[in-house]
Amino acid sequence: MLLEQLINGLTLGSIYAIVALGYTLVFGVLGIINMAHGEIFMFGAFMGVVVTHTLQLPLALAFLVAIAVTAMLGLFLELIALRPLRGKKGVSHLAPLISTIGVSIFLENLAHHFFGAGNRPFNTSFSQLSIQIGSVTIYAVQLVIFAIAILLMISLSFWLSKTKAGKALRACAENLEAASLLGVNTKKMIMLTVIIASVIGGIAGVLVGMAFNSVTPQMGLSMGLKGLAIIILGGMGSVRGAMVGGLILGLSETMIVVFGESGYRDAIAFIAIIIILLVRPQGLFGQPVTEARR
Amino acid sequence: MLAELINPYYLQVLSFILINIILGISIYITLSTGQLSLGHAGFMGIGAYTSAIVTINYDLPLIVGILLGAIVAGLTGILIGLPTLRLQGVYLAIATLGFGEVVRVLFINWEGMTQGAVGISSIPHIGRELVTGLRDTGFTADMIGIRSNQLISVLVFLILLVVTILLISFFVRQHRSRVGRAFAAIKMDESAAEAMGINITYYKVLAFAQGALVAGFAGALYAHITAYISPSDFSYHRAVEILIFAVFGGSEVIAGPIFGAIFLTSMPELLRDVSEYRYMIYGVILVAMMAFRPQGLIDYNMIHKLKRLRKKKDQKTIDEKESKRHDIGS
Amino acid sequence: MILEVKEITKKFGGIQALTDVSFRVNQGEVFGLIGPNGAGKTTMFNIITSMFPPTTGEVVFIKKRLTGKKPYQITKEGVCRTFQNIRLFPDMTVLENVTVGQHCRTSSGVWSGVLKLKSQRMEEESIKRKARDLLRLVGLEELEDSFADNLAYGQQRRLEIARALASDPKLLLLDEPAAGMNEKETNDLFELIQKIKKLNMTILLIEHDMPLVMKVCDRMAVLNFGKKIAQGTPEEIRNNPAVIEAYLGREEEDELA
Amino acid sequence: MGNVFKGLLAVIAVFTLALMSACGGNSETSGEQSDGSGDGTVDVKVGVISWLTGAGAGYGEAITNGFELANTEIKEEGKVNIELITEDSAGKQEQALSSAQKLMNSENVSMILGPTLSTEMKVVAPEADLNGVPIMGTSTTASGIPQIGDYVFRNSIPESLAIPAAVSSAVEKYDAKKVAILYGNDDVFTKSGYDTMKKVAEEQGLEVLTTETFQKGQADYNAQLTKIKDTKPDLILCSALYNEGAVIMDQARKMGIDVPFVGGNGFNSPEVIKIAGDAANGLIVATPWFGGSEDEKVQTFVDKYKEEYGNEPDQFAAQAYDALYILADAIERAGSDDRDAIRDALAETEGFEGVLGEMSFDEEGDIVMEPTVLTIKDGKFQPFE
Repeated sequence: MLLEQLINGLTLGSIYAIVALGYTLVFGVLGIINMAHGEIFMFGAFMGVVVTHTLQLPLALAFLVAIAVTAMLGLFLELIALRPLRGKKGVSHLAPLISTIGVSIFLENLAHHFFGAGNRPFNTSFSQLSIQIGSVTIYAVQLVIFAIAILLMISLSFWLSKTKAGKALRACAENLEAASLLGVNTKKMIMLTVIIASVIGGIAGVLVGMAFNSVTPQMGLSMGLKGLAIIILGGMGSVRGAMVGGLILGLSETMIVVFGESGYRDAIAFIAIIIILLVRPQGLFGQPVTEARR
Repeated sequence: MLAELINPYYLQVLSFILINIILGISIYITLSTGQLSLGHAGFMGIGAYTSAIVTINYDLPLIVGILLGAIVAGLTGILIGLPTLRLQGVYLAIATLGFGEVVRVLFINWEGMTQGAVGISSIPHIGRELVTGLRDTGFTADMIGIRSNQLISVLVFLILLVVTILLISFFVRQHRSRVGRAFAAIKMDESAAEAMGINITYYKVLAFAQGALVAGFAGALYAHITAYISPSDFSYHRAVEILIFAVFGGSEVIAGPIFGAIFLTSMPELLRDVSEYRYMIYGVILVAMMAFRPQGLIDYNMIHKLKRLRKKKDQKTIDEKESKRHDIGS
Repeated sequence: MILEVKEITKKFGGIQALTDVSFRVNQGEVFGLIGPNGAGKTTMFNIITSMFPPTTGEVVFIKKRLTGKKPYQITKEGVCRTFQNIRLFPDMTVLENVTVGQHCRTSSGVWSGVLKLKSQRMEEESIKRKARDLLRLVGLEELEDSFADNLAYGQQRRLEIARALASDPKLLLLDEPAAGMNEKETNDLFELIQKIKKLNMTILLIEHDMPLVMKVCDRMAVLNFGKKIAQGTPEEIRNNPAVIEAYLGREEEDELA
Repeated sequence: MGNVFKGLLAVIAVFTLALMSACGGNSETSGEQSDGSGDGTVDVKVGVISWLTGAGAGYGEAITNGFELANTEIKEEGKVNIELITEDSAGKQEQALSSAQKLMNSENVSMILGPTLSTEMKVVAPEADLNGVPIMGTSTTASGIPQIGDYVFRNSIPESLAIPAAVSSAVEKYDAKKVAILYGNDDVFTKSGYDTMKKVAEEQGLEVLTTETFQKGQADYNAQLTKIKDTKPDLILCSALYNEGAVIMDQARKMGIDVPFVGGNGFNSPEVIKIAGDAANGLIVATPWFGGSEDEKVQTFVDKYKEEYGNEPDQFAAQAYDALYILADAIERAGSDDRDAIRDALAETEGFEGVLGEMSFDEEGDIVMEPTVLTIKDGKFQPFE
């Protein structure tokens, strides 16, 4: 049983990690916590429902549609909620946080109107595929999720450190003004960041739909808060931190069910937030804030 | 005559508006030192649960329960505020969000005290308790020609009104005192404030605790007006709703959150069609305010201009009087 | 001797911003701290006011160790500063800015403020009176109701000085008060500093405007690349070869103008 | 600032006065009673509080449809003339309470139907009871509601009635001895359901192998289900709303858990089959409402409802439909729109035949009826035998 639970934990953790990657990317470059990320994730999941269930089209198409729609949402998020605040005099650093909270409420209720409050099924034959090893059943979906999580992390790390666009992005993360002086088109890079982060969220949405067959407008909030907890745990802006933090949270949520109080499962993430912020505010893999930046 | 004038429906709506004004004030105080809290629903819940539990289980008088609720929430505010003060900006916001959720999960799981998700019902109602108390002294609603439910609504409304006015005047006076100037200085420039000799830790914890105390107070009042509370009343959505009062109305001057609470609470009541899109509108408000008027509708400038306008007017009337006197004299 | 800076060293990561810097400031004098950009002057101010701690070394003010204290405690001890990049409270009026400066010399708390006790009302009266006096001193008495944000640049500089004076400092730290000022404003500033000096105050001054420095300072220290390269009267500094070297090496920046 | 503050006070004062005088116009004194028009029909104003906007608007719609359909029929019969005045609560306690005050004081209704949620009911009912306005819930199943006061009724069967029926039928049929319990601990309905389950399991001498919880918005139940699977129960008692319940069954079946699930009333919805498909087979619930029944009354109702609103009536529509008939019956017996007379007549309701079956109120005002135990078999709800 423990082995099965381990697999459950890893699957959940991988999904958390993918969601957290989107947060960490935006924070790393813009220094902003995108509170609407969970809702963009939720829209990705609903796109999967619309394609596979309502329109009865193949799963691959669901990914494409989800990517397209979440990319659009990312674009709108940047244009409507983030860009107008950038570089404006007298705007506090809390403004983007509040603004993205606004977007998240809007999207959640938009989903209520479009899709209703209820749970939507997500039927694909793919989610039935499984392999039996001894007494343990492993589903193809679980393997796919794990693989995608690893793949995303590796390609994101590679892209950031090796490609020209990635380097430009990191330059933006270091210092927006300096990057712009060095000839980096920061506007474009920021937009790219937000869109990539949103697309990652969208992919995660489809994966969750596949794995758990459960899609509701409320899922964005709970997943979003978990993702938030993870980047704080792993360190804001750290790709590795998002991955490790995701797995830690997924495994510990599973283990608390195994060993005791499933009622406190939701609280783990938040207790983790508070403890880590007090003990090690930069997170497990984050850079401590240097004094000079005060 | 009186019986026809008093309609419990309108008084009920006004009572909820007043509670929301108090909640708006609570977030305003925290914001007035530049700290964003997403945990005010948690403080509100602590106030509500504390007061409900002590009045039901230990038979304490309502007023003691409500004050105790506020105090426990305020103490929690200090406990949370002290360590989290090292955190700045978004980190503080996220930590308080985490706090709010932990509080909610605690209400759900601590069944012995809170009865879990089922919630606490039959909480003593401020108005009903008062009317019962009055009856013992021989005073009944018929004596002034109204029904007892009218009397209840009137009493609840009046108590809330008095309490709200006291709170507003408390914080208006504080704002104009040395403490208020310290708050404002910290909000505008923390390091400059510290360089000017302001103990920022003390004032930030003070503001945080005051905000928590007032939120807890509002929560306790809420519990004794609805007579029923459950953990879902104090969720993340409530925290955001409280925040919107200040973001929309304005967080620079106390009139801001008050206006925000009045407008946003009465809006769905006045325009029932709006109710359907209420939360979408909230979302749009947050985004639009940040883009176009991050300080909220009512800000320093507006107040300043109003003040000047009035000064001018006063000046004018004085001038007119002067000239009149001259006319008479000549 | 009012201030003693003892062997201060400050490292930021790998960068050595200050190395073993020591100097003493005497009661009642205007002491200049000069040097090319990036020499570590503002870092020295930040260490004196404890905005951040030194890596090694200590600062002593009238026999009390300042190092390790919090910035607000240092203000209370009697050291107050202005900022290179003006940091007024933008949404407060001119008068309010100066009243905030008196924070550490006043005491009324939440309750006395809310209940408007007699002591509090009297305190408020005296705060206002003193603030207006200071505004008159710096020549801003006409503008007390304007928002600090709306003042002209030179006025903001003077307001910052008034705000710092409001905390009754024994030692006033001025960080490039003449930066961005035209000739007339600089002259006014010179007169203001003279007036302040007459109030029996000691001034530690960072300034790039050499004519002003030479005119106003009694003594000065010169920093270059985080090290003190010279100290003395304006006359001594003017003729110090190390100083000439340091400045001539960067003549294109016109530092000695 | 001082002037601003005074200005603010003035605004509040004006606001209050305006609202107070606004109500002066339309409030009627409560003493006035209309004993109906001369031809023997009784005119009654009935207030409805329902969740019509927001996340749960679907419930409110079904409920108000049920009321309207019943009201058209009752009007045709011509014995009582009910005017329904509907208010939206948006699922929020504050708004429900304001709505109730409006209905009781501005509209001067004789009776209130609703609100939709038990949480709202717990806030509204004490106020109605205090004002002497009878109030009947049609969808409020949490425990303790009719006990709030003499004027509080409900015709929706509580979980304390539904769950024991379902559990005992299932235990009998499968000869179950060991059960596992899974419930949502952050929701008032599912938590009440769990309390009943625990009690029933004790009473029936069942061994509870493990008790697991989940929370709203959770998508992954694998951890809890793996643990449950490992204990090898004969039955799984699952107190969940159908949204979560369907997903739980789906994940359980995938995992290879094939024992039957016993659920509460909240689990009972055709949506379960829509969401979970074949995985829904083996769900056992007890419900007041079975649309597939051959009873003639039921079939006419289903046909009429379908014709009017285009979809099958669910239990919320059916309960609302019956509630208005029960009320009409009581009003007819009371013979006036007097609140107390209606309350007394309601309390005397005995053996009323509706689409849900035979209904009575006990002395507390709670419904007394036999729930039907249903199971999902071959992708359809069928009577459980």
